[in-house]
Amino acid sequence: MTPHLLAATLPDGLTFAIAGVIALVGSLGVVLSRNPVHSALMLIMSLFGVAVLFVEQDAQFLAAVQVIVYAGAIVVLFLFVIMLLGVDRSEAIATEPMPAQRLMAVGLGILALVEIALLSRERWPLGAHSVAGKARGTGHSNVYVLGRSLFTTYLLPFEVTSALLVIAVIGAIVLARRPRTSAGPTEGEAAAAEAGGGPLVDAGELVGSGAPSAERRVEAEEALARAGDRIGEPVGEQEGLTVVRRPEQ
Amino acid sequence: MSVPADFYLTLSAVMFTIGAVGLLVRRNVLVMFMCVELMLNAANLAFITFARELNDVGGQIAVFFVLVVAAAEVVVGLGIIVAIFRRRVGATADDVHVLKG
Amino acid sequence: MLHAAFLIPLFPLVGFAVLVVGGRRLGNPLAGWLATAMVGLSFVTTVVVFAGLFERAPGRRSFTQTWWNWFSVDRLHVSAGVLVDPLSMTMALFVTGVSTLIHLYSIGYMEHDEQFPKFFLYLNLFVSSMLLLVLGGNFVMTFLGWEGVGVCSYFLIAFWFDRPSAASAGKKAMIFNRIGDAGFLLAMFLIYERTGSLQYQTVFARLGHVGGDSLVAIALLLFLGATGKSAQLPLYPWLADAMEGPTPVSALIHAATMVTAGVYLMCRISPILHLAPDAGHVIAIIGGATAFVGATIACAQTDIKKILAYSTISQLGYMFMAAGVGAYVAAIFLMLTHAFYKALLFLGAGSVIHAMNDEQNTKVMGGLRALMPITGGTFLVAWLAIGGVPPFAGFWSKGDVLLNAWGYSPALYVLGALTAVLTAYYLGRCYMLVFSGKARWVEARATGDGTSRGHAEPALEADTSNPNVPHERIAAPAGPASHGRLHPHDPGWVMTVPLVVLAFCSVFGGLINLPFHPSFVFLERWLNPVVGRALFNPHLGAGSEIIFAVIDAVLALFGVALAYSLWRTAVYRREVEPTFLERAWFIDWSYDRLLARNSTRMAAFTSAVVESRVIDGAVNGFAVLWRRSGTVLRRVQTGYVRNYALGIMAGLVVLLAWVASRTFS
Amino acid sequence: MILASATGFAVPHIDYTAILPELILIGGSLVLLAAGALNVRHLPTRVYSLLSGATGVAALIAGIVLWQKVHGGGHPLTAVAHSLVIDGFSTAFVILSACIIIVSSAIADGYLRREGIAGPEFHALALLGASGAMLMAAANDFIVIFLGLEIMSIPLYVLAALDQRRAESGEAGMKYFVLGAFSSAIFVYGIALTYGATGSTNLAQIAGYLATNVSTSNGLLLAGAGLLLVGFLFKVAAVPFHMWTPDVYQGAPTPATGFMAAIAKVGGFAALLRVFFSSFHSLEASWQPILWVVAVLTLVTGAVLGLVQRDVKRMLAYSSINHAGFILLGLQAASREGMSASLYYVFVYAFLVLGSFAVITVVGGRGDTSHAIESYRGLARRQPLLGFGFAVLLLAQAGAPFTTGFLGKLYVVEAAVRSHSYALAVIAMLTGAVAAAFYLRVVFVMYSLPAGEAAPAMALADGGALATGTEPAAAVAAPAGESRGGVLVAAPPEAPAGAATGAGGGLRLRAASLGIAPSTLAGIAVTVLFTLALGIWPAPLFSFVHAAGLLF
Repeated sequence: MTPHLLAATLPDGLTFAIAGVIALVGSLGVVLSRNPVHSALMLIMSLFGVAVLFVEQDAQFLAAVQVIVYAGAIVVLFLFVIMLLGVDRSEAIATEPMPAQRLMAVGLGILALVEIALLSRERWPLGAHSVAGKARGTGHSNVYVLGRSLFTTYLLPFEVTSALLVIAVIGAIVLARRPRTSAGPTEGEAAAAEAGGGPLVDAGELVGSGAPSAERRVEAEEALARAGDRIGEPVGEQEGLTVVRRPEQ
Repeated sequence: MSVPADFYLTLSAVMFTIGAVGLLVRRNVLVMFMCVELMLNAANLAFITFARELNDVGGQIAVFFVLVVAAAEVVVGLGIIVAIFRRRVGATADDVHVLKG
Repeated sequence: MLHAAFLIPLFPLVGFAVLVVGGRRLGNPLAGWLATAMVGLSFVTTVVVFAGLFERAPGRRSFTQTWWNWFSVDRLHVSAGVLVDPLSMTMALFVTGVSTLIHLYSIGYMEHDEQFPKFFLYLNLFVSSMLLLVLGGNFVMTFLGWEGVGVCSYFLIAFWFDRPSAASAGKKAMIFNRIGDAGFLLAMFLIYERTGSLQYQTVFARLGHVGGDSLVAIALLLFLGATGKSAQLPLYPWLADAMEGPTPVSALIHAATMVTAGVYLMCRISPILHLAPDAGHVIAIIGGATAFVGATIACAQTDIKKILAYSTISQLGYMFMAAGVGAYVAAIFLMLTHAFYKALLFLGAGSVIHAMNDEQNTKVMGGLRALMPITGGTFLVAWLAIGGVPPFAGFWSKGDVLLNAWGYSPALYVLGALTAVLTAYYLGRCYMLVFSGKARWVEARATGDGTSRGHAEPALEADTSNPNVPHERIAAPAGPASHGRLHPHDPGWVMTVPLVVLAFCSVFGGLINLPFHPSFVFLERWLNPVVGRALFNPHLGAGSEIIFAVIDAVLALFGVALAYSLWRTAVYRREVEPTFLERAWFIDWSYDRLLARNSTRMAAFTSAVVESRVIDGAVNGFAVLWRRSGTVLRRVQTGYVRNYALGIMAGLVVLLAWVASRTFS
Repeated sequence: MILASATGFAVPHIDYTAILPELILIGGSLVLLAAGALNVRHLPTRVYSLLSGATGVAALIAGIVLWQKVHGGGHPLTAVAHSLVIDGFSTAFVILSACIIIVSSAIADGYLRREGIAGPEFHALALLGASGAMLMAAANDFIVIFLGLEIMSIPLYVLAALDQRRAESGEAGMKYFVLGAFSSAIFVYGIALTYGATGSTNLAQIAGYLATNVSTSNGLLLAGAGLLLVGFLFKVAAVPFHMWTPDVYQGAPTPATGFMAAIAKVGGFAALLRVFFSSFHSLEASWQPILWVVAVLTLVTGAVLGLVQRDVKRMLAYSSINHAGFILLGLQAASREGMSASLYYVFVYAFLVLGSFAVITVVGGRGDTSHAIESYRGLARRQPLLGFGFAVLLLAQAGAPFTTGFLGKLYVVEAAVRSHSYALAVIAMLTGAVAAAFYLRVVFVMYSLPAGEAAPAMALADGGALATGTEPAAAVAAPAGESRGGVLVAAPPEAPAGAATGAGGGLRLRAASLGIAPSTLAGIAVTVLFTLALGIWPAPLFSFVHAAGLLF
């Protein structure tokens, strides 16, 4: 017999249906929203839907983590970055510079879905039961069971995640640091760079601080030329140019 | 009686595919990255469902680690994105294709 | 005495090591003398070992010396060591002998080169590798030597690497050789797969369990390796370009030793060829065809070294013909005698080039016999020897090959006989143009017409303005005003002694394997323990042998006479120098035309993605084909990250589709 | 302890020697960071490099101790609640990772000083990345593999994007990151499906389950295995999951590229070999044909596209794809010899690629930009030792005899022939020949004259060009960033030829010289010596690899 949604009790079935629809709509929303901010909000919606499904399947702790960590921290980080980069404007997603790409993407997506569904036609879970320990029926809460498992069977992975967090910290420091534009800057230069304001001022700082030399000027011009690739608002451009002209005065 | 696993798993597969297709069709690199999060979520849903079905705590633990990894990945990924795009207008991945051939 | 075998390749290697460390300090000419001494010591050792082997009974003339266990892969145990048997010792003897002479000659020839120690360092390394090749006790050792000589050959072809033509010739040699090497490697894998060993004796002992098809495949793959190394059709064009190297290199590597490695390999695997007659067929036909094509091309070349290069290709074809037929003794016999007279020809050419201030065009030489008596005389001997005029060495060795060819297939004999006539003819033409007639170089220099008409390869024209051409400073500076001061003369003793010794060998070399009576065939009896079982027997009586000898002599004399009558006085005879032959049957040209040009057109068509540099260096079709697919394929690499992700997704879908198809079938 | 007993927790026994190499690397990175944080910009770069190298040495020693331990033991040990398995195989990769860290620290040192990149971050990230590769090699659980994969990959994303002055670096980082995250997501989904099909994420338990339960319809498992394979093949840059490779290799800072190429192959292949040889051994009939096709595509794409590149860095990226194909050859053979061969190849390749990118680092010059093949014109004349070293490394990659590269190719092809994959062996050989063409092109360019130079008399053109790195390199090695960055150049054309022949006399140092830091030179020398010495005398490495394979 094929399993049927109606076979479930009404509250369970209803919860699944509503949360599932929320998760699906959220997922589609992420892909289809023109504005990245909307995408992020849709992602939260989807995550909430999934969190409900977690609760529905006796994973209460993870549902909480999902909401707190994912929706609360990760997506907020996304939103911060969107605001920081100032890319919160709508994107013309109706136009596609590579039409074949979109067509093939959707085609491949459908194919992949069909294949995964086909491959798991029979009852999905097949494996041995409770290999790592029972999740239910132990007489303990979900948090207890998870915590116990983490500190015994999964002790090593748990400890190893610390390395991951160290990496995240270093990565964030390295990447967020303002690039130094010349080899071996003096302390003063570095400090000036650290204190610098808008992005395009970099090019000027090279010239402005320290002794103006021909080599530095060339580098500054190169930096400006590079900056020219990504000219933003005209104000920024003007700012950059005025700073560069300084040593010539 | 609760909802059969098939429904959860089908939902998970659909979300996974939506995420994958989204990564392929969107040009905004932040949205592409959100699509990756969708895919990870789909995997998490599958883990939880299998865990329930097998009455095994291993699947839930796996979700825990996937969450940690996702967090670390997001920090570094957003760092890279900020490093590149803070001097550009927009965050369109298509604009970044100096390297090719 | 046999235990000294390890010293044979060791001496040149020591020379190499010493020159690496202190070559520049030793300087010129001490470095050269050291290198020569090392090869000489190696020669002496070889003689000693040879004598030791000779003392043994014919059935016991095989000795394996294992140095160390080199590596073991599963069942495969490869040891570093040598196999001393009549075949390897014959090769070692002539390799060390000829090498010693050419080393000696080089001391004089390279006298004024700034890279003098480096040259000898490469030469010593070459000799060591070559000895490893011939003495190696298993396929892997032989292959190592095989690659080693290839690398040395490349370094020496491109020795004057600041000339673009030399660098490109080196590259060409490397590419053609790599194709052949792939064949060799595959053959090794197949041999190991089938027999579980790579040790010659073990492999040959286990051949009975190997299927016929596998044997043919092994033999043909090894032959592919040999065609690359020995410049046979269709992988021959590199040898003509290899003449960019210094002349002693041409003499040693591209005439006497390295290029004969392919023939040696064929003789070494004679037990395999014996069981795979189909492969022998192919080898004989390709050998015969190469012999003929090479000889025809040589008839219309004007560059003295190119004539000799195509002659070498042709003679190698002869040897392969013999090996394919199964006449291994004839192949080795021809190889030995050929080494003598071809080295002599090259060294003679070197002396001429030296004397003519780096001029290589025969059309502007002439009249040198009186000025350079020793060179002229020895060159004459070499001509008659290679032409097969009795009683010189070539007469006997070539006769032996032709005799076997007749027994195998009369068609092959006709091809060989035609080639024999052409050989006597084109070297006669060369000799006449260089040594007799008027001294054309005087007037050519006077009119400033140094290089005459339509030369196929401008790169090979004498480039007197290039300061890197050696000997520039010893002769008078180039230019129209200076030709009066060009005084060709015989070189010093270090260069003439090798000429004389080689001339002696060219005259009497035939004595080692005279026909007519079983007691004269020394070489055959000596080699019998190695190749005896596989040897082809043409079943001809002594009477017919004599008839064939007479026919051979007539053919040779006909060629000589033809050359004499046509070229004694004339310089230009368009009718016998068709462009078709001068441009080497347009084979290089068609490689270029058919493959490179098409890709040029395509490059124009896709100019947005393809740069003109894409066809840069597309000297042969192989590279062009790969390149062309590369330029098409690289368009997939668009630089868009979404495209890349699409690639991953497509791979995923295909992979899952395959998995699904397996699950539901 | 009190807490543990009160709650009934039995904390698993932790065998610290088993995880010592990883601990040392992670601890080393923390020490580096602490040193950096406490001495803001006061410590010179070489101190960090030294610390990093010392950490690598310590890890190497720990690895060797571990090797001695497992070498004697009969069956493999598992450590920390069966999360890790300590056997010859994992220990071999631990040792290799430690070697990579040592060499890479030496090479990066010169680069960091030349480019004025202060601070410990480069080394700290490299150390953490290497610890990730070690974890992948030793993992006995998919969760650990996944964590190891991320610990290895995330530092590599950052390293790729490290050079913020070049737009290409950022682009490389972004591409690597987006695609890496995509492949990780696929990988995780693969773990989920495998978990559903077998009930466990533990490799040993999966193997046990598959050995005892013969499922009539194992579609779910196959789908999971397929998705896992995609994740692995992405890491090792196999076609069609390779497309990030050329862009990332080209864009990333050169020493980071070398490190990335070496360590990603190590981690990726270690886990791939273990998972597919142990857990999914019973599915062999399904994955072998897939790997056949992937290997062919990888071999051909790498060779063909490498041929049309003019940027040496990009060319080597394609060459690394071609090498990945060769390594897959051993995996595809699905035999013990195949595994040993792949292991050997990974060892050999790691050193080759480190050395090659070290030379590229040097030639790249300040700003790390001159990577066009024209930059190499005449290199062997200006820098005989460097040119010779690079020639050796390239020839080894082309598979020239007397080098480790030749033996590596020999072993994998031999394994393929043994498993009757003749067509694959032939294709591999052919692509090897094609790839040789582009390696040789670089060698030729190096040994030809610089364009426009009127062929002056060369002072260094004799046997010195063939001397190995052990030769006194005084004239060649000099501190970076200084004008005396020792380059011996030809005497100027107007000088008399004779003046140039005296050692040192009449030589002029070119202003735009390549500075080679001694540490970088030492790194290159180590890789070249490794390549040559073990090419001529391969028995030690081979027996090591063989033992590692047997103890699997």
